[in-house]
Amino acid sequence: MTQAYLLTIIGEEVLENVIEKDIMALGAKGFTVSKVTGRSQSSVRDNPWDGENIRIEIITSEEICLKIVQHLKDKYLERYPMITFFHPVTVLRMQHFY
Amino acid sequence: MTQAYLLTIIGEEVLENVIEKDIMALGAKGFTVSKVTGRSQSSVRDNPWDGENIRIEIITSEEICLKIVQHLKDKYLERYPMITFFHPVTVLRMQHFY
Amino acid sequence: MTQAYLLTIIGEEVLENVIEKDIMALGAKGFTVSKVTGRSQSSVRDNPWDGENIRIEIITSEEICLKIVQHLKDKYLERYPMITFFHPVTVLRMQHFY
Amino acid sequence: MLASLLSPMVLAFLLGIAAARLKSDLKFPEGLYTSLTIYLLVAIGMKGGYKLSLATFDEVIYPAIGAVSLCCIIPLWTYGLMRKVGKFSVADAAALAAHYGSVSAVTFSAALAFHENLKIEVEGFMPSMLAMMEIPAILIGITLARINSDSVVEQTPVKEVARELLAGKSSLLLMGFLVIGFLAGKGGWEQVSPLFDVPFKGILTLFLLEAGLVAGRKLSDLKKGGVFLLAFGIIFPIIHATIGISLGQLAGLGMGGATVLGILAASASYIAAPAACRVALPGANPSYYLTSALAITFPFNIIVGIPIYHQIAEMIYH
Amino acid sequence: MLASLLSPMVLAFLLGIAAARLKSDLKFPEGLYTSLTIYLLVAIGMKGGYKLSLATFDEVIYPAIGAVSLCCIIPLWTYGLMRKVGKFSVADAAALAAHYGSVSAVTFSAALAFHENLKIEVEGFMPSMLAMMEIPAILIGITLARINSDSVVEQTPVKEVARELLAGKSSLLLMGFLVIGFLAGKGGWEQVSPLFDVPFKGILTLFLLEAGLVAGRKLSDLKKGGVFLLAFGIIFPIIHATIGISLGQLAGLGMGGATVLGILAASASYIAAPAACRVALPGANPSYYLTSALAITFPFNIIVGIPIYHQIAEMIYH
Amino acid sequence: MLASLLSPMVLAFLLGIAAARLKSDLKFPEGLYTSLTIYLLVAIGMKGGYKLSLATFDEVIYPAIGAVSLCCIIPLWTYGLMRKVGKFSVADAAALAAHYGSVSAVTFSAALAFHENLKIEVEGFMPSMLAMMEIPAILIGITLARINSDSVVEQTPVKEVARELLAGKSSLLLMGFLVIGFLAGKGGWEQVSPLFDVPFKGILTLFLLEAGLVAGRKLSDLKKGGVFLLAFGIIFPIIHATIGISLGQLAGLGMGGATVLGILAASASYIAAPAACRVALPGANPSYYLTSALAITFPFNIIVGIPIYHQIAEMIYH
Ligand SMILES: Nc1ncnc2c1ncn2[C@@H]1O[C@H](COP(=O)(O)O)[C@@H](O)[C@H]1O
Ligand SMILES: Nc1ncnc2c1ncn2[C@@H]1O[C@H](COP(=O)(O)O)[C@@H](O)[C@H]1O
Ligand SMILES: Nc1ncnc2c1ncn2[C@@H]1O[C@H](COP(=O)(O)O)[C@@H](O)[C@H]1O
Ligand code: NA
Ligand code: NA
Ligand code: NA
Repeated sequence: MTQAYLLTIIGEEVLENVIEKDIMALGAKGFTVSKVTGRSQSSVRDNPWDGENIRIEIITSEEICLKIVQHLKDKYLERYPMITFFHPVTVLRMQHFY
Repeated sequence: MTQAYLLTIIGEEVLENVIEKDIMALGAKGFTVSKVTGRSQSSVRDNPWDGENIRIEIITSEEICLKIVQHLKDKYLERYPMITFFHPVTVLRMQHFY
Repeated sequence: MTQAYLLTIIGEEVLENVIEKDIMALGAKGFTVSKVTGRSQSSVRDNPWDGENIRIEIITSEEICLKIVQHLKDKYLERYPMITFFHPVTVLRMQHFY
Repeated sequence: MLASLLSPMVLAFLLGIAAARLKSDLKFPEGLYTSLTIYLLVAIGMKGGYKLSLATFDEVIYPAIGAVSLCCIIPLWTYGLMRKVGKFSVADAAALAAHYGSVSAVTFSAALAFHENLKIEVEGFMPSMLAMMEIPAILIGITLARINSDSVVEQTPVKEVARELLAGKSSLLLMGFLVIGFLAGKGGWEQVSPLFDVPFKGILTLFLLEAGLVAGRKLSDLKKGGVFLLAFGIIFPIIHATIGISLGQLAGLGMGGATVLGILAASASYIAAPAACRVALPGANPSYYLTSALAITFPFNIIVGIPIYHQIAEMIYH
Repeated sequence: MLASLLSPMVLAFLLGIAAARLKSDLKFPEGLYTSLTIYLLVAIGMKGGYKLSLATFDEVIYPAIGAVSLCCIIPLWTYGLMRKVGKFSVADAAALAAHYGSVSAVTFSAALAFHENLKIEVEGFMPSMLAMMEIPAILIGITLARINSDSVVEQTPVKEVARELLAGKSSLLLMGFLVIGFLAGKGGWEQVSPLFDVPFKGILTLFLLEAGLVAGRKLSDLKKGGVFLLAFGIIFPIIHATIGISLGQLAGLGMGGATVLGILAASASYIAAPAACRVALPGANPSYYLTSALAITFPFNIIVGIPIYHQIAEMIYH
Repeated sequence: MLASLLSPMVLAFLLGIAAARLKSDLKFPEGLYTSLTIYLLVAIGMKGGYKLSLATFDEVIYPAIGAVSLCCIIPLWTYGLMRKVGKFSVADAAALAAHYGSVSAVTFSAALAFHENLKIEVEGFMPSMLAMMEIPAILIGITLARINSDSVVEQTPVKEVARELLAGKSSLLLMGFLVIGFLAGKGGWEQVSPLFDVPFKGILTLFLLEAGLVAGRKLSDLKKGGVFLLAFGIIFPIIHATIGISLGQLAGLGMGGATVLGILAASASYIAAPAACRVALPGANPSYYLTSALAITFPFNIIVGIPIYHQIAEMIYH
């Protein structure tokens, strides 16, 4: 059992494909996606007309996690409704993730 | 990058609107919702007849997190099938969350 | 408020029932399930033909968490596309969970 | 009676129960369940509204009075019985009163299909009775709980609960499309009847398959309800149906219409009432009201109740 | 006009708005919304393709030129107006131009249903106009933003954006099934018309109920758009419709076809344009374009616009 | 043959493949996919059961023996070939045997639609052959793996696997509605045929659009399967079809029925078999069995296989 990072990205559904391509290019070995809705002071994302959100979760090393976070910051965070956060988790079979 | 809290609430779908109103009133700046099902020793929540669950996730400060937890405890936890838990996460753009 | 563990399992939908039975037998008091899709270097699980994934989340004690992880390792991890990870969370009403 | 048992609707329901008992992995996607529900409510409402536009005030008013009386009285005696004889808590008794006083749109649909198969005419405005009978009993049940409980935890005023019920999806769709069907008239009805009328029984068949899946899973909960609830869930619908049929005859309905009124009285709500009770009566245990409504009364009505009520109506009318 | 207001489609839309205002818990499952959208696009495309196979090149070419001209010019003046008079940012003005230059398949469907009810003939190949008018304006809007903005953040080349739009679900389904309907001809059409033609208006009724739910929620955003957007969202469709009808007459369409062309010009996109703008113009604020397209122009067109444009066509043609 | 290629079903499948190649964002919601699957199985079963109620025992018994023989023999030689010539692992060979021995309900539906378009009669009880042919091969495949593998990791007894397969959603719906259709007879069939018969080809068109989307994405995996799998996925269906047609003739079926039996033999399962193999043969690599079943054999059958088998039947019968 090893320590890894679970990085979560919540953002617009329409960006799913580009984000996935980006994170794989930055070194992630896999990801898990779920459909979510959400609201914040600046966004209403809970119906198909306004659009809904996806949550992308990536288990990876601290280094790649920070690289992805930096990339999201540069490319998306200021321009799209999107949030991202991470925290350490314990994983099995670490070779699976980085 | 700052430390914040990710608070998760899992409870009955029919309560979605009231809980959302409550947490925004207590100072949360946004939330994310997903549909889930679940089971425990006292609840079967995995079909539309019994009703299903929602998971509400809120990223916020420790202070507001604890305030919401206290509120949930007073108003819902003893009376509805509901669980809540939280843990620290690292976030970007902290002004977004509190 | 007590410390507990949040254990997450991401794996194939078709295994949902057997995994649920296993974890309840190992002492979990409840669980929450959501539908997810995912991809890794060895699996494409984002359409109903290939099959999709489920995420099972269990809040439990460290001891039962480790017992479940060991069981997953023995029975599933090498043979099915599946990942599992855990981290500590703060919960209310600990008697609810173990 | 055998003919009724062999209708695709009833057989699909039985197949659903069997699948659940066999632990089949058959499961309807949640969106399909909700879509079928929306379809049934819209279709019932729209057709009922159109038929209502063809009826006269005099035809409708007495059945309406009968219908509303039924759903005001049923929760009262159900509550009393549950408290006194069943020894249930205030919240549980009130929830059961709400469920049995209210009505089931699917049982209603099955009743219409049953009569159509036997070519017995049913007054076209009966869906308006369904719409009227949905909410009052739920409000009465909730009010009973508040009056009788010293520890009223839920502070939402009854007025607010009433507003929520009226805007609740089942009554909104039913009443909304009653009005739409009424206003749109024949021309409107013909535009949408290929969707809302022609495939209706097929959709109902799918819905009952799903209902059977859930009812079958709930059968194992029967023991939680106990013998009392089992007896109640079968005997009371028969009593309610008999009263409903008699009231229907008094109100001038034909035998078909009266039987359907009886079936409405006999049926227990499974959309509006559970949702309202979760919010307004959290102290009530869903095992009781869902088990009895869904695993006892609903299957009983669908499988043997409807033909029995038809026999009772035959006796009353002839 | 009253007859149009009382169609099940319009009434369902109004019911949806009412439900949203009453804060009803009625909500369509996300899968149902997407399924209805797929159905409408497939059905429109398939029928249009079949009808196109019956038309001659000469009949179609002039209306096609008219249609494409319309959706190239509308975004240009919309952009200019938004920048000069509305004082909107480059991104917001470009997004509004894209939305109003493009078209709404649902408004189109409502227009067809309106004409069918009045038994006014509409050229069967009009869905091909819908298909042609969907994308150009969106590309023009995005190009306007790139030309006029010094800080072009989004580097995706316009060619790539065009490819994505063509492969985007709405145009892919519409154009794909136009081709399928064209190739499959009468034999093919008869195989699928029980699904894609017969229940069409019923499905449209359900879709408009859902559209009303969203439009009703957006009404509270109207003030965010301001008086200018409100006036624009009502006045410009009338102007666009008038131009469209006149062009349609010039191009040799009958009154029905010309009215539908006008309605296409008057309508604003709500599937393809928002999706494209989210990706290509993230700086544009959805409050502006979604509010005006969905909460102003769409309801206006559905409820009173279509009958008004019909009156205008009556005046132009007689 | 061209007529078959130009049917809306085949064209929709091709459009789906094209959309996938163009990386379109078109995607069916998961609930819609499951709903369409449920519809197809229920509709096939119900109609087949009704038709079976019209047939005599003598008509059905020989085709049934032929059908069951086919699906017992096909997995045996498929397994042998895969092990000896293909050099696949025990688990992979067994999984391929299970898939090719079992059948595809959608290919079956396409075959029925093909014959209907050509106005060639097909025995109405053929869906009961589909139902009988679904499960045996899967059990044989799994048993082969257990016998031949020293490291049998999966301990579930074959009896338990058989129970799970019988209660699995596809066979439960198919067999359940065969029985329902049989019992409900003509009266029952007429109640539900507006949903389960009339729009069937339209629904199939939508389903094949979705199937094309997935097949198109899988095309890029073709190389993973290698030339051997590609050849196998095309040549063996032709051989199986020829055997099936001959057996059908022997069993007294008309040309239409025999062709459909051949198509069943030629088709590979894509609902029941993959689900069962995931659980019972986790060591088998889905890239092999899903790629060959879904990206090779399925498209081949839908697009050119069915017309070819029809030609073969013409030759055998004339
Ligand atoms: N404080 C928060 N807690 C949880 N989720 C949030 C929070 N703020 C925003 N989100 C999610 O992130 C999405 C985009 O947020 P924003 O960038 O604030 O518009 C929202 O639609 C929510 O789903
Ligand atoms: N130990 C647990 N781990 C994860 N989720 C749980 C657990 N216990 C309960 N839940 C979730 O919380 C919901 C309400 O739980 P309860 O209040 O125990 O009936 C359940 O339906 C589950 O979705
Ligand atoms: N690095 C990762 N981060 C997040 N989810 C993952 C990761 N790797 C795999 N998964 C999820 O776990 C499933 C099974 O993974 P695998 O065993 O790698 O095929 C995938 O389909 C994903 O949903
Ligand atoms: Na009742
Ligand atoms: Na326009
Ligand atoms: Na086969």
